Amino acid sequence: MSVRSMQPEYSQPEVQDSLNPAKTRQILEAALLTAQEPLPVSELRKLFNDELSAAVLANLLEEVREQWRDSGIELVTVASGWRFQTKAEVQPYLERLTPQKAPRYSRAILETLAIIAYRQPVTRGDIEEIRGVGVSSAILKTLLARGWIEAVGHRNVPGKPELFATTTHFLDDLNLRSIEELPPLEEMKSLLESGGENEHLPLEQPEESGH
Amino acid sequence: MSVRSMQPEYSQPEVQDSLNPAKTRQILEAALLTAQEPLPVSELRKLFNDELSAAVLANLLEEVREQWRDSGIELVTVASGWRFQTKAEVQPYLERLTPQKAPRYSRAILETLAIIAYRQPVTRGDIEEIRGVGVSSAILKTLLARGWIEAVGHRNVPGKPELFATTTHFLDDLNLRSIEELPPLEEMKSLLESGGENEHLPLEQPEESGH
Amino acid sequence: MNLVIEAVEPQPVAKICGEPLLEIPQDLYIPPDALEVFLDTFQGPLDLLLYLIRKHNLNILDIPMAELTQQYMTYVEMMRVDQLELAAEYLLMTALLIEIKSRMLLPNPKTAVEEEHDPRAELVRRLLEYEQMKTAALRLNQLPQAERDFSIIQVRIEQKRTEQLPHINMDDLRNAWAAILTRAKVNRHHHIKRETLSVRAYMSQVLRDLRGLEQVEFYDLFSPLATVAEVVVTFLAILELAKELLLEISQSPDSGMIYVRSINAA
Repeated sequence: MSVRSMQPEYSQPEVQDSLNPAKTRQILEAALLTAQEPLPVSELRKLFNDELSAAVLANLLEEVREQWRDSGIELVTVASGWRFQTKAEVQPYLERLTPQKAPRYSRAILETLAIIAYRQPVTRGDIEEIRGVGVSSAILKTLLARGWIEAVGHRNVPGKPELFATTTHFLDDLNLRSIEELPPLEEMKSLLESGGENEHLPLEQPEESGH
Repeated sequence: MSVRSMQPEYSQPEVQDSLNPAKTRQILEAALLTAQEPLPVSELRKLFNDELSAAVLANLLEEVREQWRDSGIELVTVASGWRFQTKAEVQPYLERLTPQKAPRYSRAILETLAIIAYRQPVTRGDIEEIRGVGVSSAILKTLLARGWIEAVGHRNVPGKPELFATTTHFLDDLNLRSIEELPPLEEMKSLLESGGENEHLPLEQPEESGH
Repeated sequence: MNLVIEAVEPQPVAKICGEPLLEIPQDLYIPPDALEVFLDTFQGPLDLLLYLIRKHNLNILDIPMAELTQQYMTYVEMMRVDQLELAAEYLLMTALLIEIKSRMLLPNPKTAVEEEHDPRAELVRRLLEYEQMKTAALRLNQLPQAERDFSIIQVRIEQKRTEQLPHINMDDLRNAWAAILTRAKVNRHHHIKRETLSVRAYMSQVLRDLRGLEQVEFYDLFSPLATVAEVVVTFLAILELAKELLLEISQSPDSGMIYVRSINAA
């Protein structure tokens, strides 16, 4: 073991400068795929020691762009240069790799939705009556925007308030075939009256005659 | 309270899940090209909601690897999964874009790294014992900062010295899938009967014994 | 005590500032001005000793101890300024070598125990282990290395995340409804009517059917494919809607046809 044998390092391939177009494209591609920032043509020319003109590079870049056309990644020009980026169509798949914590609806929204589901069709006044508190427009807007409720008519009382009902989309999103698949109200009432939280009690509980 | 079995949570409607093989490859490719870390097959399966088996994915990955064979980049497997990287042949060109070169490590650092890699887990004292010299904090800091080694515990002796081991990141950075892929340790020639066994040296050496 | 030009092997021992160093410290003596070179070239006393043994076929036994000690002391003295630790290590090595030498010179009692305890054994073991690691370090450095020999690809993910909407399940609705009921029970004045859910659902459906229409003939509200149960529920829903003033039912005095009209269409 001589001292000098420690010196050589991993031997790097020599840079040979007679490049064919295919090889040139490969280098361009590799540079753009590894760059942290968009690369302007002036920067890309450095790859070839400024031996290729901007016009030649522009042509090659177009070729690269063309080659990537059918992939989930595309070559684009932005203000500061060229860069690769993902296409919108693969986005939903990539997001599966970094799941977010699922957001939750507030109690007010869930109660409003429950009332519309069980008591439909109902007006905002009906909901307020049952919940015992006001229902903000924001809550109804959220549920309307989600496509879970819709206005199906108006009640013939002063002000002609809108009547809300749940939609088929709501059923789809909850994997229900029909609204009857929601837990029946009677059972819940009996559970409540039999002392509330005891969920193991059998169904043949005292009548809900009080209601 | 289970009246009927709870339905599974609703799945994202944006993604349409009938994928042809070409589209599947595109998604795989996009995920691998954009990932910050190598992706194991278990992670890649999430792209398709675990609907594709590991075997199917392995085949697709091989196809992707094959498709890229003639380019400046390659799909490889390392310790923590699959990743795209540039081929060594384009690296000299890419270096023209980056003024600061990747670190070249000193012998002291490399020897320390080798001892940690081959003898892990080891304490700083173990390393010093083998190298016959002190190991500076700077050496360990360099390797820790690169993410190549980590403290994995303490030896239960006075002073409770830290035990160092190499990381998965170290394997990844060296294109290795496991520590067993490190070059095997070489058997060293005997030192004691060096006169008789050292066939590489000319015979007219024994003079030195005259000292 | 001199540096000797190696005529047999003209290859440089090491390169210092690009200049090849052809001279090697054959007898372990390092002149003061070569100290830096020496420190750069060898990782420590083990490395130096290993070099001497491998390079010169030096037998550990034959190292001239007296001379060696004197020379070692000289540069230990020099190193003391800023390489105190390293100096100590070379000093330790000298001591070890002298110990080995002196033990080898002692008359050998020829006992079994002594035979197993060749004084050189431990040093040889350490030298071999160090040499093995030194070689391993070299091989390690020859492996392709991220950033140095290849670059890792990471393409930008362009789009912002699509906003994720809350998911709910039946349990959420059940709990919400239970919470409402609990409150209603506390505030007795809220009476919640008991009705089958299907009637409520059909009420919504009838309203949907009427949406945008002037009026609909009563029978058209019943699907020809409806089951008996569905017909009954639909009928109940229409009656309930009329009761809640959500629609009007009228009969033409002439034809006897019954028409259903949504109130809001009026």
